[in-house]
Amino acid sequence: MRYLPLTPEDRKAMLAVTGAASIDDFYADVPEAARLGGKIDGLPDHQGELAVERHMAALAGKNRTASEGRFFVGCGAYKHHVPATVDHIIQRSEFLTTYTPYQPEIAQGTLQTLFEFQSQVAALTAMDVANASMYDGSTACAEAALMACRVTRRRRVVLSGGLHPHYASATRTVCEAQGIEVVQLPPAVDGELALSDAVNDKTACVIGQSPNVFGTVTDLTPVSEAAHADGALLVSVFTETVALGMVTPPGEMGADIAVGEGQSIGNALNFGGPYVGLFATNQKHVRQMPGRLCGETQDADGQRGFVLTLSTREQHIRRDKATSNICTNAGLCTLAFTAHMTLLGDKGLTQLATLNHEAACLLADALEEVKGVEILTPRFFNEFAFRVPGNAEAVLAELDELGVIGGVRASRLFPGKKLDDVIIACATECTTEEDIAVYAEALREVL
Amino acid sequence: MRYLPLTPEDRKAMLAVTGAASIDDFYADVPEAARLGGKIDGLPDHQGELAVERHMAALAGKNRTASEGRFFVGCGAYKHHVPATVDHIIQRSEFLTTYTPYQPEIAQGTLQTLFEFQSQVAALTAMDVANASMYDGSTACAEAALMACRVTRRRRVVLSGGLHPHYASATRTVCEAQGIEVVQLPPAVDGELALSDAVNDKTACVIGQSPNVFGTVTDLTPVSEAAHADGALLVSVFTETVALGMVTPPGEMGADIAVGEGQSIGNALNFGGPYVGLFATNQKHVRQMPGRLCGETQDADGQRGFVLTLSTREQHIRRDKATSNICTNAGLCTLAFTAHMTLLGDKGLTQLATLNHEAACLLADALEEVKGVEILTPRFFNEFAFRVPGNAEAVLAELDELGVIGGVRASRLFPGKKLDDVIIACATECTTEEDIAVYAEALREVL
Amino acid sequence: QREDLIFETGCVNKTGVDLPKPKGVKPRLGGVARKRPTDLPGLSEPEAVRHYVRLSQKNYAIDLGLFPLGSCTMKHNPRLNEKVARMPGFADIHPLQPQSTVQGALEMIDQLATWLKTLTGMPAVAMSPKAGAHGEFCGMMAIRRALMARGEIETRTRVLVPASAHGTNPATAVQCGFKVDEIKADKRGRVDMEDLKAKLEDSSDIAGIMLTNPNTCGLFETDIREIADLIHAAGGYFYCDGANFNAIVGRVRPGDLGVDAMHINLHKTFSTPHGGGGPGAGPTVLSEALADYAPVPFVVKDEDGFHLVEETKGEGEDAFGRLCAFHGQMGMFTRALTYMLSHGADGLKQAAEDAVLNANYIQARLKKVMTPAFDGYCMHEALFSDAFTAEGIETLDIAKALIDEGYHPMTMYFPLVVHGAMLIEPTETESKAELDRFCDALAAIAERAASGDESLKGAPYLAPMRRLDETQAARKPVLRWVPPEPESLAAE
Amino acid sequence: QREDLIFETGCVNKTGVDLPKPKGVKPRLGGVARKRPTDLPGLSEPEAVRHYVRLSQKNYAIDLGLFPLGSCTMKHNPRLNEKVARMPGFADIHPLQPQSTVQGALEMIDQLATWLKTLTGMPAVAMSPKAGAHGEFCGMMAIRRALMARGEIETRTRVLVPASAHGTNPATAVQCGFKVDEIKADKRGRVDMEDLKAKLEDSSDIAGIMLTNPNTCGLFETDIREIADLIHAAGGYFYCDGANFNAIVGRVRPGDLGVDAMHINLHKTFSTPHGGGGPGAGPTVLSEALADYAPVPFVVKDEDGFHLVEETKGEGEDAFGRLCAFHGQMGMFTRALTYMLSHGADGLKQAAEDAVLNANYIQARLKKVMTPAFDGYCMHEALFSDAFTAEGIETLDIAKALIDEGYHPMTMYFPLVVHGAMLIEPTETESKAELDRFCDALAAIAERAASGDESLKGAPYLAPMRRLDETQAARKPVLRWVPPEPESLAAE
Repeated sequence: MRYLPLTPEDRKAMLAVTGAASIDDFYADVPEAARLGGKIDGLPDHQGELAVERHMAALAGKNRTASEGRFFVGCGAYKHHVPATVDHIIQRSEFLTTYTPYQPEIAQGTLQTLFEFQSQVAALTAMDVANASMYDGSTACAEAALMACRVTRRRRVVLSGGLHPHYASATRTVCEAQGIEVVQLPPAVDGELALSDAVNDKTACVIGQSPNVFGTVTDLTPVSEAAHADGALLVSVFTETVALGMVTPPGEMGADIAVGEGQSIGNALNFGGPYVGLFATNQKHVRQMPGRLCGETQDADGQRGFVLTLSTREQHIRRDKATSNICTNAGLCTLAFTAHMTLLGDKGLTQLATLNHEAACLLADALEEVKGVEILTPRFFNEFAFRVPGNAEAVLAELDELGVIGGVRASRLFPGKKLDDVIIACATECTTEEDIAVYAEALREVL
Repeated sequence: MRYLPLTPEDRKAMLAVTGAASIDDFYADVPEAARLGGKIDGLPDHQGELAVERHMAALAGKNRTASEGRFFVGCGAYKHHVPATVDHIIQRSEFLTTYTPYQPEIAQGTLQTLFEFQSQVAALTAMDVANASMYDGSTACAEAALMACRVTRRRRVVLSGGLHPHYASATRTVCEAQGIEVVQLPPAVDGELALSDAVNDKTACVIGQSPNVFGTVTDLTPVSEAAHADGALLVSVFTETVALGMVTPPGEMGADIAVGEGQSIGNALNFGGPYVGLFATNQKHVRQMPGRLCGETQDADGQRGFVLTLSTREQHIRRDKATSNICTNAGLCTLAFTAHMTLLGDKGLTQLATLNHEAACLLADALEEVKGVEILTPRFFNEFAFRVPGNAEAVLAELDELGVIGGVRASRLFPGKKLDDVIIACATECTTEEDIAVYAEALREVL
Repeated sequence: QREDLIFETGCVNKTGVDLPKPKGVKPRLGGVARKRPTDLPGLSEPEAVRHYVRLSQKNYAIDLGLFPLGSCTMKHNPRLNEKVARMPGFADIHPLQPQSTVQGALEMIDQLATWLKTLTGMPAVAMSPKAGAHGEFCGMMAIRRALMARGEIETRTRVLVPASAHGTNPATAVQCGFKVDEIKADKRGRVDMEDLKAKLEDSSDIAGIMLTNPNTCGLFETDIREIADLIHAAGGYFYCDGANFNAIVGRVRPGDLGVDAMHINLHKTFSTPHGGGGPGAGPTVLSEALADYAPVPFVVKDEDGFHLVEETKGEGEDAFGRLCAFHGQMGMFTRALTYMLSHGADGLKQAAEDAVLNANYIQARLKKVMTPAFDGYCMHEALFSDAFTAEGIETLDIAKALIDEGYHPMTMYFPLVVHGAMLIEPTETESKAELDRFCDALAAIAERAASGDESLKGAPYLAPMRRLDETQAARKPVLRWVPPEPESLAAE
Repeated sequence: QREDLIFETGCVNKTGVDLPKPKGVKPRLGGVARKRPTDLPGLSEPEAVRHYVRLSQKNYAIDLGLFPLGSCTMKHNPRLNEKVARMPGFADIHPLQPQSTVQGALEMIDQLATWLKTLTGMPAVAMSPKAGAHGEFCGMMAIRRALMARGEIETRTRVLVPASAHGTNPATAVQCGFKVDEIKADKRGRVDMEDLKAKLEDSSDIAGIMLTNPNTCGLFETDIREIADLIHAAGGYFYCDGANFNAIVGRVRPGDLGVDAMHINLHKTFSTPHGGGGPGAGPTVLSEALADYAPVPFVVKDEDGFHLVEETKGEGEDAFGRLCAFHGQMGMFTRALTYMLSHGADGLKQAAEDAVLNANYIQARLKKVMTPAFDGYCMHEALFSDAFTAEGIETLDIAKALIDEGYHPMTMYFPLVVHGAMLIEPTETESKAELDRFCDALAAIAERAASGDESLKGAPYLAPMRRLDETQAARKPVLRWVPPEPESLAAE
């Protein structure tokens, strides 16, 4: 087996050194009834690269990629172009195959990158500090709810009707476990506007999203003011990091915690994961923040260096008193994010955001021309909801046959919420004018 | 422009340091009539990655790859599986973006790899020493002819009828330039058998190939004996390195120079290049060998290290007295070869060779069953020639329509040589039993 | 050599991308436009490449040498896995595109699930947990839901956790609303059965146990079946921390040991890259008793093909909702399945055996100069205490001295039940020659530690940096780059 | 740290691949079977990866720092190029598969040819030369064929080559059957026009001239047009060595200077990776006078699409046959075209200008502490002599001292016309900050050299190895691994 360096002779010689008669001696503690006899039924034996690659390629070949044909799906994951350099960097052996940087003397590569990542996320969100990432945007959102409860010592969380329903569900899951009350506002294109009225003096936080799952961008300043007036926090969520190149960042709208999905920068769609959760807050709440943190320090020679820090918040030190059970960050995805963001810089990010917004505006313009279509999203960045006459699922299926993957039906995200005629469509820098024209034409044909 | 780090401000500041008023000052020596005005007509301006990648992908998409469908083309380039590890290694920044290892203190990575490469090629060919590679097999063959003339101080070279005609042509080109007589024997499946009779006491070398371009493997021992009897050298050529896992190597057949194409090990088909020319000879001829050589030595602390050596043969030292004008080797392709060969080892190479041979035998068995087909190659490794009733070009075109790329027509390699009804087909470890069955069935349908 | 931060070398007007010029379309942002730029520095592509390549060389990595991290399992990461994960058919598909267009992806998840269920002998698996600790959360939430279904969630709140457990175990139990009750280890390094039985005397509040097996001392829990029976008899569930599953694949099925839930760290057992701290993936296998309580989404198959069940109704009505957006760590799944197919059932078993052999070889070679924590053979990791060291030399010093010998330190001070613990896990992907070199190096350090060599306190000397001041970092945290004050600039 | 050879760590029974078992098919080798094994050692995949990754870290590379190699042009290698070259549609196609199945590949070659012809202002290009020197050979063979067509090949045998030329120029001329006649450089670092005219007084045997422009002193040949006219008037052809084309792209077209043939090193001007010595690619542009003498194969287009002319008949009847098997370095073509499209016509010109600006900046910054070889501005490389060094310190010592400062040495002792030459080419892909650091480092070394600091003789001190004994290597060459003698093993 190509991954196993021991030869039969090695095994024999090593067994002799251990004093064991056979490998079975090492498994002597296994209850006799649970010892497996021969080989495991139902699973094949080892195969060479060619065979494995063919097997996997055959599975991959059964999927339609976002780069084939016309593709307008967003709602929490976005098709962007990632520079080839990014993949080169994350495939460096020294980044790919290294460990969590607990030994800072031989992990400065990872640590300095994390420090740059934290600094980038803080700058991007206009927050004071960011952690070294969470699993993804949805778990970051859930952790934000728990953190708000710790900070405020309250146990009521209000979710906007514009919050991505998967984020809402993940948040409900963790709150349920701890008996935290969750108030879910009904889905609405403009859902964030209702948050101010839902806050009360028992509320730990309100969670709003901008751009929200319908694409609506909202100034959350009034919400943060209302929340703060009642002693609650504002958690501001975003699923499309590129938007921050163009829209008001959470920190400038009074957010206390900003969380989001960083996939758009540096990371492929990957059918949903791995992604990279961004998590930022203000200085005063740092010690209540979950997740890894990298900080600056000096070595014995006085050289600047970086270490993981504030680990007294974490499970491996605090055990049952930890802020979270998390013991992973999104390592490589973080690196991809940082490398891509470094290539972009403010100039590139702004330009990228503008291209996205323009593509979405042109798409909206084109679809609006189609008879029966009603654009529902009042203000948007790169995606928006629209109503079609009839059933969105059927419309999307027909579009599919014409080579257009036209977006996400709202009923998939909000089942049973009477949104059967709503489609959420997204355009990015990858969307061409031809793509848009084809979509409009196909929709015209279908409706 | 993303590859240019200077900002407009940098340029201004730097110009000031140089004392130049503008960049034009640096080009003041250009004759006025030859100074270009504005932009170059007919060429587009810079584009982003996405646009360039789409352009290139569109071109790539117009080609049929060897991995799609049934593919039986060989004759000097072979479809093999290359382990993913190999590409990882050659994409290491430190290998990919480094220079010729003239500064050995900071190039031991490249140098030790070259030393391993030379050692592998020598072991594989059963020759004493190998150089650090040539451009490809064909130019290695041409250089071997020149070297034989230097060694023997004679000016007559005999090419077998089984030598790959591109190799023969490249050899004729270099010989023509130096007024060396080239005797080309007529194409023949068994062409190497005629070499013994063609040698005389004016002959510098005879060049035979095994497996030859028709796939025939031949014991060249009688040829080397005949050559040596007349004071000539035997140059033994191979285009399929994998064959050396199974057939008698040049060194055991009395070859004085062994040259070959190393593409099969570690390198993709690449539509013909870059490939890696292997070149090996015996100890006594080392100083007449062209190309780079890496040798072992010690550093000032007595540590073993490696350097480029015997450069007094080379053009940058010897100028017009050099053994060759070559100042490149196949660097990265060499590394790919070495990494792949290291993964194989004797055990893997032997197994790989056996799989290739078995696939070709099964293909021959299957095609032989097709009425009208006559297998022409008496002894072969992984490819063979066969005769079809009628025109091979037409037969191949019809096979193509059935999804089978059935091989190379001999008339493409030997135009005007009355081989219009001959096809040379190849099978490798990538060829499945189904591929073979489909080919036989398609051929039956076509004939 | 110091590598400057991008904030020190880059500038906001520089970029390493070329994008088409905007067209000047009328915006629809509704006034929620960014008012000032972001201060994010850009670098040209050559500068960015060099920055990160240089930084990378400051890291140690499995591709450079042995990583003897007990309990963390740093093994070879095959590059075929990376290649497969990047196939556009896996990497370039969207989690919300129509299911008819991702049948291969769903089939892939289903195949991986089949391997996991077969290897563990468990009937169900939840695929969406994003890392090991997330898998723990998934398993404990399933237990929570099962207790709810039994109407006992209010009363059954106590979870037993051995003192030797990973920190995630107690943290997870608390996150799921349980109380932690610690069980002692006995002098064999296993669960103290007397203590366990005492803790179960009043079992009416028992929700379950969280146990690692093989345990964090690198030992197989001899009484595992009895423990399972006791917990089940007490009305609780058995959560097994699967961090060490790699030691027993193909030799033991957790399902045969009475386990109700177990997460599997794909990077530990199935070689997805550790990546400097993630991303992970922690699919969680479940027993019949818990299978109905798995979260959405999950994949089912019928005659029309594969489907993703995304709503908590019908089949998934007892599920506790979502752990996260979408369907889990697809990019890790492709790598893990590729690894499984490469190894096959035979190779996975051989890998487990080689891992155990390598650890026992290290234990045998080092026991003369270091103090094994427990008698007898170990599983896939060898555990030593610091009993052999001279006064004043501690585990940390030995670990840092290993850096100067070209190795990453072993796991230190864990498990907590052994004084100055050193936990060494070589994995199956080390050759005998490499193990011998490592043992020689560590033995030499151990002898220096035994003789009280004070120079160990200063190690490492040869790393990219000397020992870093972690106290300073925590006391006054600097967690992001801030521009230097104009004054301090002037003072320079 | 020493890295053992694969022959010392591997063994013939170990392999890093898994292949299906042979079926036992009856062989058809006809008895020409290998009689003994090959002695090729194998390594498992983890061992092989670690071996080559460790080795790689002993290399310096452009991704790690500036490579000031005059005349060798080490610039940033974009990773997009690597990605494109690996697209299966380019990498996984066979040179002999039917032309109808490779239309995209032929179109790609045609597009690259168009760029090359347009940028050089030349009407034709031969694509198959595999490297710069091979391109020289191609160009000189075309001249040879042209002279044959004129019936003058027997009489026109003399090729003029400046003393400053690359070694390949005289070597190529000789390989093509010509005699070399060296022309002096004048004190401006250009061709000595008096000497040239003297050499042309009897011009009946003149085949041509091989001239590098910008020349190897980093200077534009001021009299280039006059030289071309003189050579043409003498009945000869003008071969221009295109190694330095990168300095003038978009500013000057060689076709406007009277050039008849010029090779283009794709790695120097169009950023294909140097790869530690190759592979290269040296397409050779040709004037109207030589276009008919290009080798086969070449690509033509008609209404049916693209075709490869592979035979020397019809259109190619004057061609000299093949330079090599197949159609040239396709894998390098894809990279070069990707680079061209990325830069565009505007970017390529800017790149040339930045390369020249960077070199002049270095010259300006260093001229106080080092001795510029010639007065005035340079093109893309700055040339210094060793006049400033103290007795006993030579160019080599300065170069090796640069290694300790974290840089690859500059080009040394070339061109031959300058004593102790140091030729520095930064390229356009270095930032001002990087140039400043480099100049500071080199200036400090230069000052030590001027003051006679003897410690320079021992440099490098900080590299993976100290100075290597090249004399020993050449005196008793060890060119391959040989197993240690059993005696010496016993003696150890």
